[in-house]
Amino acid sequence: MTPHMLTRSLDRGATIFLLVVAALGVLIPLSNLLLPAGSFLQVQTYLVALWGKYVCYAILALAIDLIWGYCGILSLGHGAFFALGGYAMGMYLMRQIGTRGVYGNPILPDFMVFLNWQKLPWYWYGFDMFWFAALMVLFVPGLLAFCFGWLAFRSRVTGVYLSIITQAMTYALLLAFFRNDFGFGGNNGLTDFKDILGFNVQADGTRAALFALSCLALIIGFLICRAIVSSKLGKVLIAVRDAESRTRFLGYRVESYKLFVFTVSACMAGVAGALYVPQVGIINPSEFAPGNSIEAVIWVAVGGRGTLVGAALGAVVVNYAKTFFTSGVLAPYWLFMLGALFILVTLLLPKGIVGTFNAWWASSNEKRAAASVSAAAEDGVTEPKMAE
Amino acid sequence: MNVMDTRATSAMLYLDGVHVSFDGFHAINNLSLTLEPGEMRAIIGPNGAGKTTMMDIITGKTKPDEGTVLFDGVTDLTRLDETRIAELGIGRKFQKPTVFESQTVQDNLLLALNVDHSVRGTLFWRGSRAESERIDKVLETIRLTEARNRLAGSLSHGQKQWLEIGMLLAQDPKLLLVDEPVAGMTDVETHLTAELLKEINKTHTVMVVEHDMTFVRELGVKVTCLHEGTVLAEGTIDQVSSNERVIEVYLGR
Amino acid sequence: MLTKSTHDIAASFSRRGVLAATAGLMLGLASLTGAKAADDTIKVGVLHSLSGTMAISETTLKDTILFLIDEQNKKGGVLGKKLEAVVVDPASNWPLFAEKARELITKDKVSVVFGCWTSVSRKSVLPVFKELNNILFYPVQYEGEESERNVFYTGAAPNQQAIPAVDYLMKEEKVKRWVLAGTDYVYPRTTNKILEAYLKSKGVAQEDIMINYTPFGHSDWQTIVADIKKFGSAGKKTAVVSTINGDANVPFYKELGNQGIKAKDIPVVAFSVGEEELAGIDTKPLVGHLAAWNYFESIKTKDGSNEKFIKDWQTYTKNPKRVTNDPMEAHVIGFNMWVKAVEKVKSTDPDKVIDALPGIEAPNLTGGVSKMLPNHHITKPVFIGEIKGNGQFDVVWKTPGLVAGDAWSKELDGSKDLIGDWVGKKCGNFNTKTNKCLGSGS
Amino acid sequence: MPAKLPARLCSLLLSLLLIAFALPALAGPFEDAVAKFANDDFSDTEEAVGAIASSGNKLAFPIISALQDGRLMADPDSKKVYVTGTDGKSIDAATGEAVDSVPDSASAVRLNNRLRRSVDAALGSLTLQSPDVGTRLQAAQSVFKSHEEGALEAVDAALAKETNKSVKAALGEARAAILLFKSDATEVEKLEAVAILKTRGDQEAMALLTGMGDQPASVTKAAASAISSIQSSLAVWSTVQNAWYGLSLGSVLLLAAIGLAITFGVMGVINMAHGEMVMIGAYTTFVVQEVIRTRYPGLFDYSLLIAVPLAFLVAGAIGVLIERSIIRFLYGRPLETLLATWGLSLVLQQAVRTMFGPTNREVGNPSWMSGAFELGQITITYNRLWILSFTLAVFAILLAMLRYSAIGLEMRAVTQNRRMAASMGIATSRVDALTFGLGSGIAGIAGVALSQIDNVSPNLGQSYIIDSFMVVVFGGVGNLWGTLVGAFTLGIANKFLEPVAGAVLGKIAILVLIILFIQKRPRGLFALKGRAVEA
Repeated sequence: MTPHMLTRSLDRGATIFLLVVAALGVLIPLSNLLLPAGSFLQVQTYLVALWGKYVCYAILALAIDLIWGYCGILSLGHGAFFALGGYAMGMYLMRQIGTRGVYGNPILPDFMVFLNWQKLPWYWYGFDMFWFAALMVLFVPGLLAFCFGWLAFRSRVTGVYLSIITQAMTYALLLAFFRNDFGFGGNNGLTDFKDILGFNVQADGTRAALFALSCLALIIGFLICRAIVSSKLGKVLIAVRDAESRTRFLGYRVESYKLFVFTVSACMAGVAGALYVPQVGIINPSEFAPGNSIEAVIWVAVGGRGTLVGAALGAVVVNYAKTFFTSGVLAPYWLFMLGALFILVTLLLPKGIVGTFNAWWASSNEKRAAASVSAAAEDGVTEPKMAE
Repeated sequence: MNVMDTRATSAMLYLDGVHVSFDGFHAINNLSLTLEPGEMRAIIGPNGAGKTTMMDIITGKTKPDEGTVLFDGVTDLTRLDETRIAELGIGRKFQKPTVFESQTVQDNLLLALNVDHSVRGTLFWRGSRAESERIDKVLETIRLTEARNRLAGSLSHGQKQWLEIGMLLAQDPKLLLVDEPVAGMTDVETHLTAELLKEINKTHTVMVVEHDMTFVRELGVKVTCLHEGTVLAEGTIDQVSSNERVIEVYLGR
Repeated sequence: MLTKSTHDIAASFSRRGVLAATAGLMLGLASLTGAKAADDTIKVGVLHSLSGTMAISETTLKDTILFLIDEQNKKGGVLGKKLEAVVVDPASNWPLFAEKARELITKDKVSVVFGCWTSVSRKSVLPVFKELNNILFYPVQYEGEESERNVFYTGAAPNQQAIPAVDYLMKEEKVKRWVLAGTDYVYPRTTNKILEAYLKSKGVAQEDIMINYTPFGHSDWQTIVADIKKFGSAGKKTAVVSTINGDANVPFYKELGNQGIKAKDIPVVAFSVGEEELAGIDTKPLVGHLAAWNYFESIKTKDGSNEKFIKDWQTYTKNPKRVTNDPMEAHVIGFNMWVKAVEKVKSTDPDKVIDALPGIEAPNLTGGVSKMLPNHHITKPVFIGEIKGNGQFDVVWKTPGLVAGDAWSKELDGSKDLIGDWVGKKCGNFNTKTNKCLGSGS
Repeated sequence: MPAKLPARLCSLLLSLLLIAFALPALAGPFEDAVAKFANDDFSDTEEAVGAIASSGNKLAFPIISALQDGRLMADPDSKKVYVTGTDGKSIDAATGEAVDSVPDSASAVRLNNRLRRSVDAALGSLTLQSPDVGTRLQAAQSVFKSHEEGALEAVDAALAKETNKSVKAALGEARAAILLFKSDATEVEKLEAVAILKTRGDQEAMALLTGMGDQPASVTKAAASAISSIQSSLAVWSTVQNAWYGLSLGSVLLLAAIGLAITFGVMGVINMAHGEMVMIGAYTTFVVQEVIRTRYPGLFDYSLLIAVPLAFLVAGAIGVLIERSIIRFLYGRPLETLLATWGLSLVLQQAVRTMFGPTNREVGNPSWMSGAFELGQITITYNRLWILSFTLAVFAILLAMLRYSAIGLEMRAVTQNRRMAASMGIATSRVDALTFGLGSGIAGIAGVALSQIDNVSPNLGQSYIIDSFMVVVFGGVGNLWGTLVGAFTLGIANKFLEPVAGAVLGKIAILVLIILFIQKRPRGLFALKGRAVEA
């Protein structure tokens, strides 16, 4: 990223957002580690893990907002990229278990031992090295997105058709990963991780570090997204979103643009998944479920599509609500609330929280400005009149 | 099929024997048309005559079932897609004004400039003085300098028409296809638009589709009348408007 | 006009939305400090899905625990304190299981958790229970191959369900040819692996075993039922051993009935079909098909304990038709064992309770007494029931005594030398050949 | 099987008379055998059945048929056994004397599968000469299945008297089956038997031939050739069978997708709650059956006929409500519609879960939807056949309605050019509501049919929604015929892939193929072309 791209991408809202995330990323781990347990301001470890999960969801939401909010591509299969990134990380964590598995097999993960697998499948090679796994976290979702996007965008599959086939894609992957023969642990997925880069995944310090890393990833992801959308490429994306064929007639290769953001977005989702897995402790095919991807889209809608900050905020708000409402007496009504949220947001809050706030802010600014220049001439004079 | 001449045609645009049908409906039927470099041509014809479909064919949106479409004498347009055709230098204004409504007037023009259109190029783009000067010039031409920072969606209908023409100018194509530029404009605006097009024609080849006969007359150029996907008459406005068939199917008695 | 008014609503809504969000955040901050653990009650966590796909099975188990707590409190609670249930809804979402488990233990400070149904949900919460050192009672039959210090498995291990069922078919029905049909996930895979090895050890040839897997919620069984029919017409007595999961069973049985596969021709023995699942099917065409469980609602007991339990349960749920089933019984046993262990050590401290549990005995609902074993599994009787026309089972066979649950299957290469022993060896996966505790063991 | 009862009763009484006159009664061992029923032990019961069946006692048939129907009551205390007649009167099984009432301590003698087979075999040889053709045919078939040597005499005797052609053939097959396994049958007899089984040519015949054990060389050879000929004919039939399964699966897909073809295809509304409309239809069926069961049990066979219009109305009304309250605000914003209706689907699912409970609900099959018949070597189940016919009927009616009715005309007008239609005086918003209601109503009807083959649970809809969208997109949006062809193509492709790749891989393969197909033809199999579509 060149410096001018960085400066260009930071407006006031973006800066505030970055500062808040950075502050959380530093303060929460510090409070957890340094303050005595049980003190009023100490953040309990389970909350660190919980918020770490929210931050990963926020990254996923950013990824979705980049393509949906700015380029009009509604992917109902982004959970697939998230899950693939998660699996890549999960495979690394599985290999790290080594002889500490219940069967003590130094190479094979437990689920392979008890299903009588004799040797490690080829696609598990290399995952014992962190750098390789980290590369795969980006590469596998990116490659899938590239191939899928290359086919779909070149044939101009757009709008709801694209949404439906992305759903088919994640559904097919769901079925595939459920299959035990596939070699990813079937329905049980990958779990019982021990350590990451030599640190115990369950230690408070590791959790705090993972949380801080997730915040860092959110910051980087946000900066990348901002850099993209505030460049000229961002204007082209919006042009594609608003009038695709017009953009084409101006000589832009629309499919290349779509492919670019789709792939970037998939890689981001993969990173989110990779950070999510060690914090949650399990990756299983249900992450591929179409419902999950649709839910992720609603986070973006709640926060405000096309605002980036809103997407991240939406992910946190909705997931916080989910945590809150799935406990206690309200538990049976959680689905009612989630469903109602989908409906109300689309009907009453089409711009989402941040979008609406922005619009309100802008209009109140305008009013103030208008009040101060009330005597000025209307600027409609120069406009040609419309013939009806 | 046509046997192609060994020598390339001198025409800017050359259509010969073009057919296209949608589910059995012949939208374009053995259409042949030639546009010389530097020429401005007005296309008239009743609804469903195939005017817009013809533009779709030229710009690559629709592929003809058969026939030849050559650009600049050599390039076979039927094999290319919209982007490639736009890159070759064919610009198009749509029947319904199509601008990027959620972006400013200035950004609309910036997007239209014929500079590097690759993903890389736009990602690492930094504005240059030359570019902003060109945008300023176009803004002046289309009388939208005052509105440069307004969102295109907030413009009036006529302003959007002009902005779209402005985008064509920024694109600086060799051939401009202009579909109903004065629909919904006042008489004054119509007149100004005609002036603008004539100005543009000094440096570009232009094809204008229009219903407004006053406007067509004001352009004062060669007219082609289409009917049921084929050329009904061609000539000056007076020749065409006195043609029996044209009067019967289009102008009315 | 319309757009205008919705716009206004939207605008005002947003302000309220912002307020609500702020309020939510405040609440969140308040919850950061954690709920105060009341000293006058003992908290019991209930971790069963109340929404989503697994709600179909798990809701009943939540009610069961609430019922048991209610009964226990009527008797004066435990250690002079009342029990208090903390119910959460993991919504059939596996990562949410882990999150909720963490919340129950850290925030609500529960002393024990009763929960999970699917293996994956158990696997998902396992690290949490190990890390935070709490107790989970897991009430569902499962694939085995696990023995953890913090988990007590009150459902059947494969040797308490699958193997006796196959023995019954071999002995009573003279079955020679086997279809192992299951949903493609770990429980059927492992069970079928174990059964395959077991059948081969009994001299069944490879070509007399057909293994078939279907996706979750498979609903079109035409081809597979026809295949079974074909496989069954090779001149040898054939039976189907079904590990088909919940939702897919109804269409499977409907197809069987319609294609005219009668139990007397090709019997199907199922390990996941109980009273609750049969409530959704007209069972008349299915009479004679079998299920293997450690409990059936229809079992008559000499001391009337089952009859009384059913009556109390139906009174509690105010539904005279409410059925009971095997995982419910497992919770009853587990709950009573936990109460006894707590009373024995006079503390709810997990470490003490975990050490006290092995050896504890509690009556099961079929007239016997189950015992917690050092491997954290329990002893259970095994029953084979035939489906009756009224959706209940008729017990046609039972094991002479109680069968001890094996954590590690003797039929699998990887685990045949392993045992779980948390009393003597303090190890869940102890290799008897090498005399070593494998893995981390923790 | 209520319809068969009188016939069975009749035959029972008649054969009772026949046997009573033909055979003298024996005492002693028979009574001992009867008493064994009271032991509640399966092997004792089996011995008792064997002894009674071969006793020749006139009570043998009533006892064994009562055992089969669960009407044989045994008192473990007094060791007495009673037969309760279908008319409610009881007799003492050992003596045949009428008794006033069966003591309360008596319970029905229990059976297991092995016993059921012996009972069938015993009843088979006892009813070979029943006056009722159906009973005789059944008897011959159960003898064929059990092929016990003891029955040979009875079969021969019955064969001599038999006049009905199909019963005669069945008896011949039964005889062949017995002879094939009879160790002292001549080679000629056995060869004949093989020939007869070869003509029968089905899986059961093959089962007998493969499982016949050691035989003279010539018989083994003949059997081998018979087996291979049966196998090759069965292979052909299995293709037919797959095609039928494909059609049947296709009809289910079509049924689930037709409603969507209207709301999505015609109106362009992405209704993710479509599956829940199907679910509501299924629950309507459940409620209808529940009312019928408690109030008017006689109407049970008509329950589906009553449920169809009701499901249409209920789902349709909910559809109209949804359109009026949510969807109309979202026209032209398909992606938002998708999200809102997904939310709606969650609400509807949880609402049903709250109202009806999370567990499956029982929806029974009426008698005419149960069972199967054989067509050549394939089994066709009645419920699948009915669903296929029903689907095609719904499709035809819908097509006719859209084409010929006034509302159909209005619907087409509105979807083709809304503004024009409005200016011509069509109340477009009313038409929108009705169209959406129609689509939802049809989904409701689909629910009635699907309740016959699938779970009736809150999750019912979810399992069909993705498949339905695939069908509509594959077939081409806005084209009902496309949906029809799409559904059957996917159904058949799936069923031919399944035996090769397995159910899971088959399904994945279909999804991948659809994704690739959409690349090739972004607007489906039967896409509309031209400028209108783009607008």
